[in-house]
Amino acid sequence: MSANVDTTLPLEYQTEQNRLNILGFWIFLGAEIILFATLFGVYGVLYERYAGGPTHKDIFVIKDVMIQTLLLLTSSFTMGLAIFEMRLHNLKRLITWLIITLVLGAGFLFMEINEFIHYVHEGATMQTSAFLSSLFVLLGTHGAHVTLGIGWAIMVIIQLAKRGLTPVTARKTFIIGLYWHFLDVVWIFIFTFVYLKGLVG
Amino acid sequence: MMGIKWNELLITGDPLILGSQIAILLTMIGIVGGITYLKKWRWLWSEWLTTVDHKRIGIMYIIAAVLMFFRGGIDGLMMKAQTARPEMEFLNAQHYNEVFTTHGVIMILFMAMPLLIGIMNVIIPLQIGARDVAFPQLNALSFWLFFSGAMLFNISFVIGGSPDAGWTSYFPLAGKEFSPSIANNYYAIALQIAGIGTLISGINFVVTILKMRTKGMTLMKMPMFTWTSFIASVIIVAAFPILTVALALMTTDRLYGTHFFTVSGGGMDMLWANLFWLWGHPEVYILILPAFGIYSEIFATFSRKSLFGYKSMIFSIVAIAILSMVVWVHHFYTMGSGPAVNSIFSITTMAIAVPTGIKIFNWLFTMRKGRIKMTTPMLWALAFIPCFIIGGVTGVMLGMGAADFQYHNTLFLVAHFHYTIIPGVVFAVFAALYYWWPKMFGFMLNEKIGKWHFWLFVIGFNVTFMPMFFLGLDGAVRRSYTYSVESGFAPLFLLSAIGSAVLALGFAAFCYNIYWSARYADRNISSDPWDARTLEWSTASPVQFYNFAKQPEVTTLDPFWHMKKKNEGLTLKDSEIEEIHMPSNSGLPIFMGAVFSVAGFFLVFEWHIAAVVAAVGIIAGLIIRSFDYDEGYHVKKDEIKKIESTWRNVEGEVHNDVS
Amino acid sequence: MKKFLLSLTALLPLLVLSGCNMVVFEPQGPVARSITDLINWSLIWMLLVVVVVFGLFGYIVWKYRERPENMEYEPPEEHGSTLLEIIWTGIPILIVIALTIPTVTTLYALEEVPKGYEEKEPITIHVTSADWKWIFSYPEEGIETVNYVNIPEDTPVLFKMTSASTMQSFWVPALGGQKYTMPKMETELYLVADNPGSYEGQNTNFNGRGYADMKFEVLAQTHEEFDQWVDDVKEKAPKLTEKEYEDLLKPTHLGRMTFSNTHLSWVNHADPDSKAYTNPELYRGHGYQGKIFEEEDNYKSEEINENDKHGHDENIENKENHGGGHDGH
Amino acid sequence: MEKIMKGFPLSHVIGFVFSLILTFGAAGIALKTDLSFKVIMWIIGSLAIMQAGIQLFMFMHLREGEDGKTNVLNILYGVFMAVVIVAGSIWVLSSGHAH
Ligand code: HEA
Ligand code: HEA
Ligand code: CUA
Ligand SMILES: [Cu+2]
Repeated sequence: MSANVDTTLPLEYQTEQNRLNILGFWIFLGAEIILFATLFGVYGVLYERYAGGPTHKDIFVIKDVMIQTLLLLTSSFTMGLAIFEMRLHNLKRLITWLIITLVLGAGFLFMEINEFIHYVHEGATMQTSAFLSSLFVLLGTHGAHVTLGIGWAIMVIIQLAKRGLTPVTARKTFIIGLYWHFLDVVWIFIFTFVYLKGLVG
Repeated sequence: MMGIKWNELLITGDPLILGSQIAILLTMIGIVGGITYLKKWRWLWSEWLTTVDHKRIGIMYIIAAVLMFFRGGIDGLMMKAQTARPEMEFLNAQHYNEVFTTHGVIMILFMAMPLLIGIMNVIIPLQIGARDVAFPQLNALSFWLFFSGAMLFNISFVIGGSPDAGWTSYFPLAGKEFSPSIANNYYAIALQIAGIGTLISGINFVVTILKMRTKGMTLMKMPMFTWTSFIASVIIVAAFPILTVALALMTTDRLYGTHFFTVSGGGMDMLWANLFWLWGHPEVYILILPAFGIYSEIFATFSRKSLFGYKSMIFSIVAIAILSMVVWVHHFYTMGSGPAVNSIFSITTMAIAVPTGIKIFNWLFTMRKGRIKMTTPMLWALAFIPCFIIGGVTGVMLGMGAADFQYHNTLFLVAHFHYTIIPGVVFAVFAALYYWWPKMFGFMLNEKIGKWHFWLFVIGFNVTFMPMFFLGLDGAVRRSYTYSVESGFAPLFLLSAIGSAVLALGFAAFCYNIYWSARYADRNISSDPWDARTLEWSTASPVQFYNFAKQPEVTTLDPFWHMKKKNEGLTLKDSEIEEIHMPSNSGLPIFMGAVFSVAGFFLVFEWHIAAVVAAVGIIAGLIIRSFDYDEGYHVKKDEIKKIESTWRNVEGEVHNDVS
Repeated sequence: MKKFLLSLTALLPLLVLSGCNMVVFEPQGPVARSITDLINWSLIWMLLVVVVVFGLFGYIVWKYRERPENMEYEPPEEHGSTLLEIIWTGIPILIVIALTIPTVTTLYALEEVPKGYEEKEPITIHVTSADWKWIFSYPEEGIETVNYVNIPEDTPVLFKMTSASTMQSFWVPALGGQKYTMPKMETELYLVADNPGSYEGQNTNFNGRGYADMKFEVLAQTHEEFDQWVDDVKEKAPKLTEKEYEDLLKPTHLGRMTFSNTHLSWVNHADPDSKAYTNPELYRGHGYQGKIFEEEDNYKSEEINENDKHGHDENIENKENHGGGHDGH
Repeated sequence: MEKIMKGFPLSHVIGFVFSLILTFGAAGIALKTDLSFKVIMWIIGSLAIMQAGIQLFMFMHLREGEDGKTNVLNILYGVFMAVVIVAGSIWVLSSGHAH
């Protein structure tokens, strides 16, 4: 609580409240791991229950998935660069990289929405079968997280622009960075255990 | 308008429910009228509704949870009345189903858990010598989300219909195919809202305990209640996301026609049971661990000895926490997963007896060579041991997969869990309230009425639930609203019903005690009336809003005990007083709670557009929060000096109300 | 305190002694007997735990209670004892092992034909649970019964169980443990009755309004009686038609019924690809009604759809409603 | 804390290159080889875990700060729970039942 400031540390770690928030966010990510694990578990249980509807092979398009993956991987990289610039106190470059990250993230979302539209055209909706219910909910939850992340990052960018780099804005930026990387980690598992597995098995 | 079926909205036609509807309306008018008359709105708003003070939030949790205890208790009494005689017609099947469903949900999620979280809120920052929790505003949000979930769940029986598929709400029964009324939407959505609040609480306590301990308090010098609450919070963080997902999938199944758990479309009913118990089993240990911590404090205090085997106590709670994650299948041995699965889960389940036993023996040896003072809190702790052992050993019997085929879903099981939850959690909460009451309110609960409360409740409890073991072994199943004369169950059911009346008298004695003590109890008491051992007793009663003028420094376990012995660290020099930084109040948490309940309500009724509109409020709240740069305020030295001198220099003798 | 302790300890032997007239302690077949043996074994150990801990508890609380005489006594500083910790970790571990071994062997044994009956030809009976009744099909004999099942004595019976609706649990406590019945899957349970006799069976897994009365009778007969009964049924009982069967699956209570064919010839609900026979409309009742989804793989004959449109209430015998809101569709 | 960084984000670039290699590697193994399903799943599963590790350590600086150890424990615990939930559910729900 007290403003126990330690200026030898990077901005985001300087105050006690910042350190609390960052640890709290890590614990929250622990909870997110479990949330996504549960969805993966559900998918793992239901993924062959097609109920006569379309199967993985009928609907997955590897090219689109690869593009989505590249977009998200790159955005995670640019987010890393943003934080890197933040530690060098380059506000302009920080904001530039953040915006590039968001554009990439928006591209990913655009692809995902297209993907869903494509599925529905193929007659694969959330109500068709247990497999599709679990697929849509798993992908949808990830997509919703990305959407939230974009909205949140925009708020942070506005604050950066208004207030410059302070311990508070730096902490917020750092935390959104963690969140973004985490979403990339989740995507890696979706890519592997949903798309690749579906196309192999 | 929007296809709302107005004529179905209110539940009509049942005198019991009509009575409650009128009672609710009158109570609300009464409360609003009363507050307006006394001109207390402003006070209520600025002192309580917008508070971020952990002690006040804790007290609000406790008040709300005790009200829920009433509601759940009356449900319990109704069930006991209905089964008192064979073929009674007090409740019909539908009504009975709603009653046990709401009883189970309310007791576990809206009574036991919030009561414990309330106590954790009040006590933990004090025990670790901190000024507040890590995230005071989130703490308020947790409370308001819990409250909004609880209220949403509670209005179900007057508007729209109560959930009726059991607190476990197994599919396919709980799905739209077999429960088309919106009643079960309440279950999915109200629990979701409250569950998010609990998850936030869990994170808050993990960070608070890890990072906010006062100087010198290493992990291995933490009071046992703080330890158990810490581990319980870790379990919350690990288990509640599972509930979140399970409820979300239930919601999409019921509202949007997906096929996770349905009969058709490839859904799998067993998956719900699996997810529910993946959360549900850890949940019962989330309840029991803080309760174990409360007992540890009380045994040590009233035996005038430090806790025996502190390290092995910590080892055992960690072991319980890990094991609690890998036993969930013992709730559905009968689902046919085969002997290999059942064997493994039988072993993990029975293994929990070992760390729990370690705790029991350590408590016994804490008392050995002590000087056991029979105060009301201590009586609860003492009664806990034999009663809980009965619950525990019957739990081990249930844990033996093959034997469970004969106990499952019978009253034997019902007896088991009331024998673990009531002695384990309810006794602990009573003990904690008697014990910490002076810390919270500055006066003590009456010991004599407390003993009435104790004896009536404990005897009533045993008479109510002991017969159920025998009924279960004789083939009486749970959740059955009636039984035949020929079954021969009648005498034991009657005995059990009589017991529940005694139990209710005990609870009434408790309520009377609060009333009596609030009016007549001595206000001039010491800040350490029990001669206790931990830091919360080193500051004023009731605790001043900043907790400690100077954060204490700790060198041993039971720090306050040793400070008292050495007579150091208790006084406060003027030079030690510094300005204190405190967080400001905020109206945002209660606003969020309100928006969540409105959005939740619309979603329950499947008015999707309205729900989306209300959800905009949630987003607005998040944005406001993001731009909120309120840094709190500083308490001036003079003010601290004034507050400290009022409680430190009490004129004359203070009275300890201990007999 | 003492009074309370006494009353508790007085109750406990009762748990064991009065065991003699509780159904779980009066097994009527080898399957139930093996479970009862296991339960008795566990009771011995649990009693030991209870006696030791209660004894220790009573002794300590009595000896070290505060009295006017010992107010001067200051308890010693004491932190623990490794030896004691080892003892009270070790002994419970041994007890748990003593419980685990027979639990595991019994768990495996319950999945097989009971010991000593391997030679006897088992008979297979299909169990289909519906809301709120039990349907028994004898595929070999080609007969079907509702709410009662006759079995030959001293013969292993393999119940192949499934559900046409919600999740239910098949339990005949005198003969053995229970197991769930679930739609689109099959669970198996072996039971044997030592002697002729009538045993009560019931659903233990809550499944809605009619749950309390979802009971059936198991009648164990001598071989001659059983064969005679089968012949009688084949000769005299009517045939079940698909249409009647659909009616039967509606949420109702029914008395006993007997047919000289089985519904397995047109549907086995255990088959994962079988149609679902659910009738959400018939479950509309209490409270505000939500949206119901039409499923493509849900089987409904024209007629049932017709029925639903006007007052389905006649279909539901014993329909208990407390209060309003069931006119809204 | 990490070494004071010069002008070039080396660890990020390395991490990015690795993650590209792992992604294309996994896709290649899954789609262009004819190993058995099990083998492929084991390989691409391990690659996914490696890549998650890269994100955690090279981008998220898991061990950084005064709570580095706590963070590592927290993530390990999360992973343990994830394994229990996923493997446990699949095992429990697919064993036994005679379908
Ligand atoms: C606070 C709550 C709480 C607690 C602490 C427990 C504790 C335990 N429970 Fe209980 N349980 C519930 C709440 C709780 N339970 C609820 C609510 C349900 C039912 C839900 C529903 O279906 O609606 C349930 C159901 C339940 C089942 C499911 C039965 C069924 O559905 O058929 C099982 C089965 O294994 C079980 C086992 C156990 C075990 C082994 C313990 C152990 O932790 C007990 C350990 C304690 C001891 C053993 C006593 C002390 C030890 C010693 C003195 C050492 C020596 C002892 C030995 C070596 C034996 N419980
Ligand atoms: C924390 C958990 C908790 C607690 C404390 C209780 C407490 C009680 N429960 Fe419990 N119960 C559950 C959790 C709990 N229960 C759960 C999870 C289920 C399973 C639900 C399901 O099957 O889905 C269950 C099921 C259950 C059943 C089984 C229903 C069935 O299967 O048929 C019964 C039946 O007797 C019962 C009874 C009681 C009683 C009599 C109490 C008593 O202890 C209550 C005592 C409290 C009071 C009596 C308070 C009210 C007091 C008054 C009104 C006095 C008047 C006061 C004044 C005038 C000031 N409960
Ligand atoms: Cu139930 Cu397979
Ligand atoms: Cu459990």
